Amino acid sequence: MNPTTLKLCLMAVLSLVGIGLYGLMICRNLIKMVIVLQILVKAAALGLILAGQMSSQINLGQSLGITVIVADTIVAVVGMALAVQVQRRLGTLDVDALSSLRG
Amino acid sequence: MLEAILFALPILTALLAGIQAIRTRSLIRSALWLAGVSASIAVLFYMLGAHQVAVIELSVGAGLVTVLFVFAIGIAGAEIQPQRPIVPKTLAWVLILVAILLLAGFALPFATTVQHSTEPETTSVFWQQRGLDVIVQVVLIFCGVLGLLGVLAEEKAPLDQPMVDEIAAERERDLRNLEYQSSQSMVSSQQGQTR
Amino acid sequence: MATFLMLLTIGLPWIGAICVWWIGDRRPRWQHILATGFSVAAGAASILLLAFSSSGVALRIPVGGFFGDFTLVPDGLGVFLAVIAAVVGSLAVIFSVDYMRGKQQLGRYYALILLFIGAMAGLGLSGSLLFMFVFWEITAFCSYALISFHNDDPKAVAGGIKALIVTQLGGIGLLIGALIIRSQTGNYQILDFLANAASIQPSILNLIAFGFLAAAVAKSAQVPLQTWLPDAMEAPTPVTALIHAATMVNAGVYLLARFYPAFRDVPGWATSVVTIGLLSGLLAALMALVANDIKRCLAYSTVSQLGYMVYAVGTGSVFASQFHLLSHSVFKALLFLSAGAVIHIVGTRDMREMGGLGRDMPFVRAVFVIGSLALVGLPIANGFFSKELILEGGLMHGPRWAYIGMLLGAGITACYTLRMVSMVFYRKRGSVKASHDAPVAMRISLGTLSLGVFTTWLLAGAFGELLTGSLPYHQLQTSKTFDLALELLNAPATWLALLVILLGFALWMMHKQLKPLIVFLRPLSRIAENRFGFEHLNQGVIRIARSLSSVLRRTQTGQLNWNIVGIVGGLGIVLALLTWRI
Amino acid sequence: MTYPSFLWLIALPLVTAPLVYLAGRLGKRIGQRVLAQGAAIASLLAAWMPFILASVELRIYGPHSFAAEAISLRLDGMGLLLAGLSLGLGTLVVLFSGSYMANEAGEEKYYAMLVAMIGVMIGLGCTGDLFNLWIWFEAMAVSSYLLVAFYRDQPASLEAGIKYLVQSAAGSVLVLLGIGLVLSQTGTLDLMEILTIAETSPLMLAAGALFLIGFGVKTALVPLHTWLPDAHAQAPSGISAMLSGVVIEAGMIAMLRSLLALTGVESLWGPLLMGFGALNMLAGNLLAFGQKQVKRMLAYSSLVHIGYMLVGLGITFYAGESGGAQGGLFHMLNHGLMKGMAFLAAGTLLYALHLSLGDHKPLLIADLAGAAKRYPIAALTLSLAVLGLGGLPPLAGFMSKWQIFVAGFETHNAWIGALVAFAALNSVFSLAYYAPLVNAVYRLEPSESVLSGKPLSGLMKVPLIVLGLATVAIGIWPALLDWLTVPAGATVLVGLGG
Repeated sequence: MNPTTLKLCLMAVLSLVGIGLYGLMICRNLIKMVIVLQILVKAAALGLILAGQMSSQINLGQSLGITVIVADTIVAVVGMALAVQVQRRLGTLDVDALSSLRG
Repeated sequence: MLEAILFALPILTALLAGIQAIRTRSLIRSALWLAGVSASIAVLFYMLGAHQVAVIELSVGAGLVTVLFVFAIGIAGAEIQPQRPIVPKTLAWVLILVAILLLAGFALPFATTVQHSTEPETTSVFWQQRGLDVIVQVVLIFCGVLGLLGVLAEEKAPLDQPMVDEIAAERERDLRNLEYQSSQSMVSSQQGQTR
Repeated sequence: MATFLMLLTIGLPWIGAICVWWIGDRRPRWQHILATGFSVAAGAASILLLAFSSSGVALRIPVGGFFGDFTLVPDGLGVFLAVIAAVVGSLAVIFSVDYMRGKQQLGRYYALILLFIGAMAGLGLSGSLLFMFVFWEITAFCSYALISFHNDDPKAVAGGIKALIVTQLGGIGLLIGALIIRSQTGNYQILDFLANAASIQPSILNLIAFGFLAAAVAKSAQVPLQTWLPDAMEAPTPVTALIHAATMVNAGVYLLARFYPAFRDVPGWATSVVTIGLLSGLLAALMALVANDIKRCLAYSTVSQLGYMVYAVGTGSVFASQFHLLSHSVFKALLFLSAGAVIHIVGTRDMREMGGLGRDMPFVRAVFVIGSLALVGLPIANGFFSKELILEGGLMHGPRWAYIGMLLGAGITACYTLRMVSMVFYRKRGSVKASHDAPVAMRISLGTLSLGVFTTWLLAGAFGELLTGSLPYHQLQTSKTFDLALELLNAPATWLALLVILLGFALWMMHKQLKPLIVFLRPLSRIAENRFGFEHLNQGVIRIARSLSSVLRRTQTGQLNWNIVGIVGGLGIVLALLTWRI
Repeated sequence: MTYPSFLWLIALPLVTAPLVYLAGRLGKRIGQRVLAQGAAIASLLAAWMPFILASVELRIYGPHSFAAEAISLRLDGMGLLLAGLSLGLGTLVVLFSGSYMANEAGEEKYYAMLVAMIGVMIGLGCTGDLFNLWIWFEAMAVSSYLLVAFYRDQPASLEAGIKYLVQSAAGSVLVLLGIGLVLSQTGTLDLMEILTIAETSPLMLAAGALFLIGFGVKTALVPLHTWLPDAHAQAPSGISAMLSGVVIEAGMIAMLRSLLALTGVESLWGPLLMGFGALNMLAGNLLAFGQKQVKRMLAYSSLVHIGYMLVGLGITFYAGESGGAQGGLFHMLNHGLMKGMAFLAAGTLLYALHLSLGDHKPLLIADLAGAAKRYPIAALTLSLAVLGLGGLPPLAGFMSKWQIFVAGFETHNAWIGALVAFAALNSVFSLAYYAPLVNAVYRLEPSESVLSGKPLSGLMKVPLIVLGLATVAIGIWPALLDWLTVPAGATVLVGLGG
């Protein structure tokens, strides 16, 4: 693989991670935070595929990528379920309202 | 160079979609932008030669997850949030820039393709060589499903409107209590300091 | 045999502790009987142990790589400490039968006292630094738990926690010393360390010496860590007598005496020890002069007397310090217990409310006066001989300025003792009255102890033999009791000291005429009442911890976004730290 | 083909977890609510058999691995230690939960998840493959989300659950990035191979940092710890015991395994671990100081103890002697026992004073006043636990701290000596918040909640007594656990090439 492309892809991974972490710091809606987590997971999966590509073991990379996608889908589903439950019990999804545990 | 430009297209769309997913105020739109990220990443996967993952990403990432999100938003209601973030935006920017630039500094200049022993041509890596991953994944799915059941299962009837109000009122009371307590503790700590 | 007796001395009280706890608070009679039985048995075992003292390791149990061997060594110093703990302990337990009658949670009370007695004996007998530290900490724990025995009283709780934390802070010195010794000599055996001390690098030996000194200062309530002892007076009085007068506070002096041969030549060590002893001896005596709470007054006096012992170690008179330790445990236990009898009967600790109590409780008055004689250091009482021995040693081997200070201390001691006796038992009648004299069990322990005041000095010769016979690294100068007494009575220093003591008496007698002097001393007494500012220091540390804590608790915002900031920030910091490795 | 017994040890809880769930459903239908608990107990007791066999095998054959195609599972000291800890504490927690969870909906899910979580943690300790480690780690996280947010009607519990989920998911993404970097450079995921192949390069440094932070979220290193007090305080008490006693330790084992594979790359991991250790001790103590809720205070004290473990492990990483790691792992075991005991004892009191009355208020220290009179066992074990955590001898916590300190001084390094002194100072400081708890418990005047509390069932006391005896026994005879800690310490050394 072309080194320029490689660096471009790596930059893409890092930027996506940056966007994701930024989103986690900025977003106040719980469901949106779960969405942002998914962006992070995409970045990680891309990173793994890229790693497979870099070490010329694309199938290994694919295998890891699939596992990550499936596993983190489960996490997202549980997260969504929790968010929905929060909405039901508290009537809001705002992070700020969800800060009774402090100090 | 041409290859780089070819790659840059899906990358740029992915980044743009990601930014939009964060910026938009509507939850539904945000979920749809996520699907956009997913789709462009799937294209990228394909270009990188990871064909199976590309398919899975399209079906699971762009398809299933989006549907689930839309479903969840439907249940929870597309609440519009106050715009002002809790963490100052500048702080978030600075932190992200520092962390990501440092990471890039560590990774980018030194990233090269390394030729290792070639792997078997079969596509059986997933099912056979990494079979244990699959088994653990099954455990994980079991836990996830059980978790979903546990969180959502309703033995009482789902909430009807009065109960929501009641809980909201309770929350109001709690919050007021909390504020009162924190102001009290502030006062007492100040008193402690002046003493 | 020695092994068996040692195990009995440590083990009997602990078994007793478990039994008393197990029996439960529904059968208080049995609790009294069991506690008395076990403590007296331990006392008997410890006395028998005196006959078997030797310098060798009597019991060795390997515990495992990092923990070395658990050893018991029945040498003179250790056996002596064990005897004091077990004997005074059993007397305190007997006293408690009356003192604690009808109180709640007796199981906890007796179990902790018995646990303490066993641990104190173990502290003396252990030949391994690690296990010495273990016993050291157990005694600190028991002291804490007993000080705050009346948990409903916030003052008692605060006092207990303060005692625990201050002694533990000092304990860090012992811990670090022990760890350094292990890293230098490869094991924790005290005997090995004393044998090889000269071969350890001086700078490291320095660290050990001052670490141990810190531990001793905290445990023996010496300046500047003395503030916990007055606050420890919230404990039930038998506990005070046992732990905060007769035994645990002696552990610091014991530690210094035990390791004196190793640290003797460390530059500055002996001077620091002398200085600390002098400061404690003088300042605490001044504080005793202005205290109005009878137990606090006695507590300051304890600090002051411990100062004498520390001073003695510093001037090289190890024997004198241990001899004074013996006398002091007897007469101070007596004083505390008789004060306890007074408090138990009249229900207050404030001396200003007392007065003229002597007529109602002649027995208590008699024993209290006997104890005071010894505290002041008048002839025939044991305190006289040991204190004179210390002063003589100080005159011969120590610096002159310190000797003068200690002599002055003797005068102040006389002054505050007389003040105490007159305020409580003589003077005109105060606002409280005593309904009866001390009951039987109290009389037994008070009587035994006052007998001890007149007799323990006769043991000087035997005690000296015990020490010289079993301590391979200490160079002690001892002689027969008779010679010792004769020598003391012939020494001019003794007469000088007695003169100073008489001056001290006179000072109190004329305190009404000495108005100008008192006016002159008033600022000093005010400072003394504030405990020379050490209390402020203490409070300051607590305040800083509290405000730091509240600042840090504000960072726990509970808002998820801020939590993520923590993660990203952490990543940034670690990466930034790693950049200089590229 | 023969399977080594540790495979059974991993598989048994994982296979029986669904059965536990089914038994619970069945029990619900026929009105036998204890069926789920019974099944869980049976499953864990059955797992003890392979555990004993595995420990015997480890002693006879030394560390041995089982290759499942490309992924190797490996039983070594560290894996056995984690297995022993999670199995031991897990069994006691299941015993304890009988009456604690009796009034809650969805017991069968609770027990099934608990059994699955134990199995997952055993697997996590035994894996020899970097990516496999991640997926076990993720499975552990997923299995604990529901357990944290088990009181799904309680807003506070949901709040704790979702915070926990978001933060650990963010952490796990960082781990994945690290795995990607390692894979791209070495071309392999096997930890042993990585150790031999890996060369010093900035990419590997970045990977190490990502592992440290990614796993550090679960291990609760200080700036990343914010989820911990919420999750530990809001979970049902049995789960608090598991989270604090085993789960964060499992996170630490995962971190160790990944960092050990990179020791050839960089020598800075040791000082970094020690630095985080010092930070954890200080911040944890300050945060726990002045805390009024019992469970929250205990949660913060977990931070402090993580600090001690990190110091011990950091010493070994730095100096290459096994003592520090052995001490750190010994402390891990002891912390599991003592913190487990503390949370269970606090849990019995919480149950008796609040929960059994249908009240989800947090347990305050003031509520405990005078508890000793009505609940002597719970009061005694709670006191024992906190005093042991504070490092008073002769309780287990003292011995492991001592061992860490000894190892620190063995290095003859002044900085490490100062760090040990700092750790000892923190140990004393911690008494400032542990001691008032003990005092409160033994007050004579009971609080209102104690007066109105319900009596306790006998079965709840059994785990407390077992843990209390263990704490004292280990304190008196620390060599009792050498069969677990010595091989575990040796494992760390193997990674360091010693």
